[in-house]
Order: sequence, then C-alpha cells, then structure tokens
Amino acid sequence: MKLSTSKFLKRRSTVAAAVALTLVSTSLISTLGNAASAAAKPLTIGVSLSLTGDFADSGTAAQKGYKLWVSDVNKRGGILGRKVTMKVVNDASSPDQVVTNYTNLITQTKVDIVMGPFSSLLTIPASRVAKRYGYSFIEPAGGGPKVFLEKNPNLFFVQPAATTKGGDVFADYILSLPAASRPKTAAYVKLDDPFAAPLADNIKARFEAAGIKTVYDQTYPSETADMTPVISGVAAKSPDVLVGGTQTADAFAQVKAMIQLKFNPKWLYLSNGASSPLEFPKAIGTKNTEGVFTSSDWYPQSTATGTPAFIKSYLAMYGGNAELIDSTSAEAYSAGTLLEQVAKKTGKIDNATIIKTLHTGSWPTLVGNLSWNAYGEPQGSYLLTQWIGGTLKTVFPAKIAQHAPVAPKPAWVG
Amino acid sequence: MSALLEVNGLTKRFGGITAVNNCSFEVQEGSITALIGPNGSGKTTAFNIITGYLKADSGSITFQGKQIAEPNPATLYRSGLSRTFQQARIFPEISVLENLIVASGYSWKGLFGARTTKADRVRAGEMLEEFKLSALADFYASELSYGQRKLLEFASVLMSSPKLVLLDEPTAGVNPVMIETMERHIRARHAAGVTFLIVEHDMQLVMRLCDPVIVLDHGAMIAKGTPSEVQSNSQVLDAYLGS
Amino acid sequence: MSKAGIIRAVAFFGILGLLPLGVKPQWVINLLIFTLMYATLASSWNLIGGYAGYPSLGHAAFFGFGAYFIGIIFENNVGNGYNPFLILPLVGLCAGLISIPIGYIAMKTRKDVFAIVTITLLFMVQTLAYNLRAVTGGAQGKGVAVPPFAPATFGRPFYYVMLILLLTAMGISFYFRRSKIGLSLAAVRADEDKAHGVGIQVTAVKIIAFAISVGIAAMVGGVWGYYEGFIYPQFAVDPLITIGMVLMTFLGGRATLWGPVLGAFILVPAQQYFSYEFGATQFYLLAYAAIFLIIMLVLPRGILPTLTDRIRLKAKIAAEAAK
Amino acid sequence: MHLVIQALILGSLTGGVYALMASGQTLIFGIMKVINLAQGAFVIVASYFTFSLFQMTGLDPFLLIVITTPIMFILGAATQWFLLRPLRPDDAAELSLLVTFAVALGLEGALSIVYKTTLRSIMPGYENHSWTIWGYQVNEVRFYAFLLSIAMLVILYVLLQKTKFGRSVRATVQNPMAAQLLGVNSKAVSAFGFGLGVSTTAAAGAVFGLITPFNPGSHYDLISRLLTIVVLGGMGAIGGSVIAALMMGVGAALVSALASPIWADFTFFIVLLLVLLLRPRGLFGAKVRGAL
Repeated sequence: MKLSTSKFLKRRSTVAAAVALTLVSTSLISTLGNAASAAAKPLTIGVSLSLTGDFADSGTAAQKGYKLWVSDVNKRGGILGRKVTMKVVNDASSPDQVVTNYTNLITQTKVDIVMGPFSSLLTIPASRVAKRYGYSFIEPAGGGPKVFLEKNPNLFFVQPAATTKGGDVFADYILSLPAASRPKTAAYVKLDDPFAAPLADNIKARFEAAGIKTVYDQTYPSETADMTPVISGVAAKSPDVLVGGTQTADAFAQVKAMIQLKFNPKWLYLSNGASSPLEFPKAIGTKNTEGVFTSSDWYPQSTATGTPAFIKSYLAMYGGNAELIDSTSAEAYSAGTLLEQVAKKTGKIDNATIIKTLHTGSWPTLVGNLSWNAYGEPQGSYLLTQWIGGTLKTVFPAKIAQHAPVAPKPAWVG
Repeated sequence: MSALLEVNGLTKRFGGITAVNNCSFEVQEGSITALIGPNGSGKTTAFNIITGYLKADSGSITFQGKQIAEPNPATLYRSGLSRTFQQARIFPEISVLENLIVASGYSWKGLFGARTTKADRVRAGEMLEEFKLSALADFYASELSYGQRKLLEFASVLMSSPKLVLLDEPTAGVNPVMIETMERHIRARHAAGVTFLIVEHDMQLVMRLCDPVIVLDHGAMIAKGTPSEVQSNSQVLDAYLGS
Repeated sequence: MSKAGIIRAVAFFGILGLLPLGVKPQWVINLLIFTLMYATLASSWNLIGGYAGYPSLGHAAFFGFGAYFIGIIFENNVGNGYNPFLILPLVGLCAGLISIPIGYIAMKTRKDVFAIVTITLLFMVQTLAYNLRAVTGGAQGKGVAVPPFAPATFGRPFYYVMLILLLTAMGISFYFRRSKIGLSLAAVRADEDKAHGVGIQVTAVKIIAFAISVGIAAMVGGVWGYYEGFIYPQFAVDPLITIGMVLMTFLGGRATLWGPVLGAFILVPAQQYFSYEFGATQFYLLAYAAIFLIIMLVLPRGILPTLTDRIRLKAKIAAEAAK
Repeated sequence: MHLVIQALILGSLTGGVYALMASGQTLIFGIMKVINLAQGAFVIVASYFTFSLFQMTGLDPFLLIVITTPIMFILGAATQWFLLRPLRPDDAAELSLLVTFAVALGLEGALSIVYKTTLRSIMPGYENHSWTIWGYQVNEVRFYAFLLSIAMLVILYVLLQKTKFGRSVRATVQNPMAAQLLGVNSKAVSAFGFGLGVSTTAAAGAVFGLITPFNPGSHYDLISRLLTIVVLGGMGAIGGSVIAALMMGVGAALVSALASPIWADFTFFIVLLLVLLLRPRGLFGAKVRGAL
C-alpha cells in the first residue's frame, strides 16, 4: 500500500516536472522566436499499458522498464539533445481501449513515437493503428505467429525470437544429449493461448522427428484452476519429459498438481511462469523450483551488453534486489535503447528513419543482439535456463552456460 | 340449459398432499355458479387447472362441448374463458386504459399494429364507462385503490367478450360499497349472457347471487344445489365447522 | 410521435450525421464510434432486458458471433472496402434465426434463472470460439482484412454504419413502444402469468424481442470486428461487453427510448477518457464500482424515468392545487 | 481404470471445495432471492485475509477460519444492510445482480491496490501433501476441505431447522409479508442471513488459497462456477447445490483426465442446460418448504 502510494506520487511529480519543463521551454521559445528551437522540443513517446485488468502484472513491469529508460536517457542528455517525455496511458486490458489509446496518442496528443502495449493480445489492434498513421512500432510483448502474419513492416518485436520459438532451445538441449540418455517418451500439456500452445507444439515437432514418442498431448483452457485431473492423466502415462506450454498461474497450478500426485518427470520444462524470478518461488515454494527448466531472454545474471548498468539504475530507482527484476522490464527498457541507437547512428529521430534503419544490421540490447526480418520477427534464439539452488541459471547453449544442466530432476520437496 | 364447462375426475397432488381429489362438476350455461368450501379445499387449485395454469395429474375438462387437450391460459382466454385472481392482478406500469386494451385478445396482425387503435380506445372507453372508471383512464394502474384494481381486473377480462368468467374471490378485502358495486356489475353482465363460476367467502353474497352452489372439501365435491339446499346440508356444515 | 419527440430525434441524428464533416480529428471520431457502438448495443439490449424485463447476460455471445461472421468471410482481403458493411443485414438475420430456439429454451425459465442461463450460453460460445480452431482460429485469433480507407478519414465509414445501426435500433425501440408488441411486453414484464391469462402471445413476443435484440447486437459485433481488425475469443465474447450494455441501460433508464442512448453517451466517453488520462492508477476499478453503486442506490430506475416521474409528480400536485 | 478412480477421487475432493463455497451462495439465494455475484470476490477476500494473518501469526490456516469467519460475516451483513436493503422491492432481484457485481469489482479494486495483482499462495508447508492409499493420491487439504464443507452443511442445517433464527429465516423465505406480521424482523433476518452466507467464504477462502494460487481477479472464474452449481442444484436448495458441486467436480475431472480439459466446463454447461430444459427449477428445486 505504502509502496504503491509513493509510486503514484512519484509518478505525479515526474509528470508535473515534465509539464513544467515543457511550459518553460515553450514559453522561452515563443519569447525568443528562435527558429532553431525545434531541436529543443521534447521528444514525446506514447505507450499504452495494461495497468489494470487481466494483464496488469506484466503491464506494470513494463511501465517500470519504460520509465527507467526515460530517466536514464535524459540523464545521458536525451535523444539528439531533445529531452524524452513519455505518456503512459492505461488500456485496462481492453481491446477497445487500446485502439482508442493509440488513436488518441497519435491524433490527439500527437506524440512523436509510439511503442508497443502489454499484453501481447492487444498488440495487433494497436499495431494496425500505428501502421495506419505511418508510425514505427517497436513492441516488446506481442510475439505470436499472427503478429508477423500481419506483414507490418513498421513493427519490431524486442525479444530474441518469435515467442513461439521460445522452447526450441530446450529441444536443442534434449537433442544434444547422446541417444541413450535422451528421454523416450514425452507429454505435452498446453495452455490454449496464442503463445503457449504453439511453443509446446514446436518442441513436439522436433521431439517426434527425433523419435521421442508422444504419450500425452492436451490443451487446457485459461480458466482451468485445478490441474490435478490433467496431471493425473499425464502421470498415468509416466512420460520421461513433460513440456508445459504455460503462461503464469497455470504453470504454478501444474507444479502443485504434480507435487500432490507425486509425479516427478525426469525433465520438466515450463515455458512461462517458471521464468518469473519473483512469482515462481513464491507460488510453489523455493525448494520445489529445483531442476525446473524454462527459457529466458533476460535474467539478472545475463551477460548481455548493458545488464550491470541496467540493474544498477533499476535498483537505484525502485530498490529491491536484482533477483526480483522481471524480464518484462528489461524488454521494455531494450525497446527504448533501440531508439537511442537509431538516433545515434543516423542523427535523425523520426518514424521513417526508425523503420528504415532497424531493418538493417544487428542491434545490441539487454535481451541480446537483435535483427529482424521484413515483418519484425527477430532472428535470434532464447536461452535455456534452469532453477538451480533457488535461482535461474543459464544451462544451454553450453558456450555461455553458467552451470551444467541438472538431470534427472530432483524429487519434489512437497 | 346445457353444460358450458364440465370437469371430470380431476386430480392434482402436490408431493404428499392431494389438493384436488377425483373432482367432478359442471357449470350450466347462463348460470352464476358458486364454488365454495373451507380454506384448503382445493377451489383455487381447481381454478388454476381449469384455466391452464396447472397441469392435472388426471381427469378431463370440457369447455363448450370440446375437450381441452392441452390447457393453455392464453388459448382458453381467447376461446372465451376468462378468469380473475384473488390478489387483483393488473399491470401496474401501464395506464388503466391500456390495461383493458392489452386484454382484448388481439390477433397476430393486431400485435404488429398500433399500441392503441381508435377502435381499441372506443371499446375500452365503453368498458370504462360501464365500470365508472373513465376518469382514471390515463392513470397508471399502480395509482388505483385495491377495490378499483379489482374492478379493473374484472373489466379487463371482459374485453375478450368471454362466455364464461371465473372470479376468484371478487370481493375479498374490499369495502361494503365496493361489494355492492361488484355485485351489480356481475348481475349486469350475467343479464347480458355471460356465465360465471365464482369462488367466494362472503356467504351472504353467494346466497344472494348464485345458483347453483357447489361445495368442495378436501378436493372433492361434497354437495351441490340451490343456496338453501346447500345451507341445510349436514355434510357441508361438518366441513365448515368440524374436522 | 409528438412534436418535441420529432425535434429531438431530428436534432440528435442531424448533429451526429453532420459531425464528421466538420470534425476532423480521428480521435474524436474513434471515441464516437465506440460511443455509438454501445448506444446501439444498449438500445438493442433494452428491447429484451428493458421492455420484456428479461435481463440477458448473454448478448456478447451474439456480438461475438457477428464479429466472427465478418472475420471469417473477410479474413484474407476477400472483398474490400464497404463489402463487410453490406452483408451486415445477413449477419443480423442469421443471429436472429439462431436465437429463436435458444430464446425459446432460455425463456422457459424464470427471469433470474434466465440471466444465468444466458451467461452460461456466453461461456459456451466462448468455449466454442476457442475450440473450433479450424473455423475461428481458436486462441490464435482471427485477423480481419485491413480496411482500405484513407487514414485522415479512416473512421468515417465505421462511424456512419454505427449511426445507421443506432437509428435502426432506436427505430425498432420506437416501433415497439408504439405497437402492441410493446404493450404486450410491458404486460410480460409486470406479470407474465397474468399476461398468459389475458390471451397475450407471450412466448411469441418474447422471442421476437430477443431475436431482434441479438440480431442488432450481432451486426454491431460485425462492425466492431472489422474496425478492431483482429478477433480473439476472450474479447469478442466478453462478459464485460454485456455488462457495459446492461449498465448503460440501467443508468439511462430501462424501457425508455432515450435512456440507453443517454447512458452510453455518459459512460463510454467517461470510461475512455478516465482510462486514458487517469487509468494509470489502480483506483480505476474502485471508482468504476463506486459509480455503479451510486447509480443503483440513487437512481435505481435510471436517469430518465426518475426525471419524468418528478415532472409527473409536479404536474399532479399542480393539478390538485388547481382543483 | 486406475485413472478413472483417481479422477473420481480428485473430482469429489474438488467438488467438496465448491460445495463449501456454494452452500453460502445458495443460502443467500434461498433467503433473499438475491443472486450474489460477489460471492467469488468474498472468497478471494477471505483468501487474502487468511494469507495475511498466516504471514503475521504463523497460525495454521484452518485455525484462522475462527478469526476470519466473523470478519466475513460482518462484511456480508454490512453489504446487505447498506447496499441491498435500500433497493426497491419490485426490482430488487434485478438490481441486486448489478449491485453485487459492483461490490465484486470494488473488492477486486481494493485488493489490487493493497496486494497488487501478483499471484499468491498460502503455504503452511503441507499444502501439497497427499496420502497414498492403494496407489491413489488423496490431497490432504482438499480432504480437510471436504470434511469442512460437510461440517458447514451440518451447522447450516442445525441453524435453519433447530433454532429460532432458522424458523424466522424459513418463515421469511415462504412468506415475507406474513413473517413480518408474525413479528419476524425480516430486515434483520435478511442482513443476518446474508452475513451467514458470506461467512462461509471464510472457510472456502482459506481452502482456496491453499490449493490454488490466486490474485484479485480470480473471482471471475469462481463466480461462473458457483452460479451454475446453484442453478443446477435448484436455486435455494443447499442439499441440491452440494450434489451439483460434486457432479461438477467429478464430471470435470473425468472429462479432463479421460477426454480433454477444453471440453470439461462445456460438458457441465450442457448438463446444466439440459436440466433446465427438462426441469426449470433445477435438480432439487422442488417445492421445498425450508431452505434445506
């Protein structure tokens, strides 16, 4: 409670400061009638986030990342000497509101640049509005296949690869094992959403091609609170590896069900939810996290450029400790740094330049070196991480691993 | 005189209670038949079955010489069998005039036509005139007194020009003046050829108005006859006083 | 129609009809599109929820049906421009026909159970939208063809189509009030058993009201799908859409012609504006709940009926004083 | 076969948890004819209370029910007194739907300010323990919840059948006007009954927090299930809602384990619609004289 109030006040004061600054600078400009003053005009960036409703968690994490970047870039002197201001509006996880918000940001507030919303389900309607008005659309959240099928050349997804390819690195790891020690049977338990299920399906395709038998494959709807019946179905087949295409709560529910049913696969991969350094141990107990695989783009021990500086300024602004930083914050921060890099490279900051420039070359960010195809699909890959000793460690690819993969998975503590 | 309504072997059980028990009676055309009996003797249940609100467990009902296979309140009303309710059920949120029009049993074509046609207003106006309610025509029915509501309900079910009207305690809870008014209207309509079946607790009114009188007890008919015959029937006295 | 009524209607639709010619900013048009959308939805909900007193919580199922109808036919740039608008009547007709057996079953229950049956229907339709992947795209969603309208006037066609739908909904609402359908529905709302007893075609009028009501909701859904551009099951078949129409109808006044429209013109801009300007705080939900409660407790019958009652009361007092 | 029996066990235990939640909901409907859309939100509130009290005191969550029950009772009675009682009787049934929905939204909003939207779990250390009986897993917490819901039903039965309050309640259900004439203070009975119905969420909330990670938005999924249970069981029949809850639990578990989880709820909805079609009153909504 205290925290949220002070945060609220802090936000108010930054907004107030920004407004005051804008007023002062515009009045200065008008009195001097200086033609060159355009350069001093602040660069405004508009973002709509889901700060209430179903997607509020990642929305608030993204807000932290965006705000941190704005503060950092202004400390560095802004973009091309222009102070950066950001207008964050709430879409309450509603698709109508997200259309309204981007229309308003572009045609009413007339921001210079827009960046993507959270959640991913709101990305496509928002990206259509941005494209209509010729705005670039750097977005850290929507990475499902349909996003790229939109064939929107203005869009750039700020994660290492399409979300649905997040599990490929787990398949790489399993298939890198000598044939004798590979799992023989696999189960797939997938949440019915645009990202989780296709991700697990991608792994399944690779596994089946390599001869790992599918013994169970089911999709469950998002309102499934009780996973025990599903997991009892899995347990009856006793697969060697369980691939969970998960989002958040369902990942926790799957784990709880496995513990209750005393089912412990040799390998357990959960695509999302298990990658949350904060929530996962809280929801299932730190001891039970041991040995669970997941994939990440960013985590505190990441070796990507800028990570230490990012953590330092994050902790200075929000406190806490590095382990509690959500990767979503890093993704949002990375989206901002892309703008900085474009401006630095071209000396210009406008939508056409951003779109043209980002389509060539490779761009270092917190979530790795990014490059995109014509429709904004990033061409990299995720890292395989595993819960070892209560924290996430990179375990694959081997050349950047911090720890060897732990397999078979230790028993549940209960 | 022939039987306008015939009830044969009607039975209705609610759980363990038999509300109407193998009950048979008939209502002669042109009569004002009373249906009396102590509380819980099955009068209202019988009404509800006859008018299609309840399904009987067994038994048959014949109206105008035709057996009613699937009793349905709306169809029965349209074929000339009207009823009122004990609690004076009217539609409070529409006007008094509209309360009459809505009960006029309009056709499908009428359903899609104007809310109140000129013909509607004339007919309903005449009815209001007859019941001395003209001054209240544009009031919401909710603004009427209880007695006025009873009158309005009675007037409204006459809008379909029914052959037979079932009145469920027409004078319950109204003042003596209103009882007289009600009696006058019943007599006037009776004179115009309408048959009545009345459930009533006011014995004086029953004695004045009705012939024959049918007495129900425990869901079965125990007596039938002129008011005086029934009055002197020992079984009836037992039903009312004893058990 | 009374003279004042004609003036009101002509002024309202006249101003709204001419507005896009003078007002250029797309954000205004966008806001009005959503406002008109909810005004139409609320007006259509009012046909069954207001006039008949059957509080359907399942309208979003038909809204979603309309959205998918348009989404499926116009998925890959089949037809362009105005074609999706042209098949809207077909969308409405199909939804109306489908609703007949549904309404027949659902309205056999009591009114409070009806609310639950219809919300169950909503969840069933949502489940179908998720699971009939071959048709709906499932959780992956379904992209609708990008409308080829110029950015500067992009919203205009949607705006006018929504306006026409509102005119249709209000026209039907007006017709209901002026025909025996409305009279019959008023009787059904007050006392359905009694309505049976005076020969009203109860089942038929309820089904007519339900079918027309959801038919309009489906047409609105179709326009929404085209405008939004991308359809996900949880957004197209969303209980919040139903709640929106119910709340607006209650705010403005159930079983009135202008009430639902008034409710929408107050709530939609307020909601979108607050969400845009102040939504970044968690107090948003609390404020929403508070407004909701205040409406229910202070204006239980809605703004318009409360006002007309006051006027009627005053007139009555004046008339009595004159006596 | 093993799978079928395991699913039956899981389903009955889950059904027991829902029965616990639905008993209060049914009581409220039985007494006031109010469909309480906030019941799910009250469950979540109770989950958070239990969560916080457990964090502060370390006492067993089941023990904390003793503390949370009166709190939930007061919350419920206050909701009835301040928000539902003032409604006009003729459209109270419709309006109460909306009022309780607003209450649900308000509670959700308040919880997300205080607790954020992070998912929480109550973890006393045994929350995932199961007994293994002939190779079948029986989750301890769910088993306790099952016992608790039976206990709750017995308490409700005694309260309604054997006490003066119960007689007033039943009188109010059957004929509010007559009850009032006979000196029953039906306003107080309503507030008390609503409070009683909500107080059952204290136990339900503790159990829910133990078996599922929850956040302020979790009530949406709860309420749709509670509603269908109450309708299927026959509005107002507590015994019926228990059977409906068990049917739902077992049905969903069987469909999930043997067929596919995506059709689990759908199957239940179909059953519900069929029942309503054949028996609009619900399974046990016959001419019941009391609330039980």
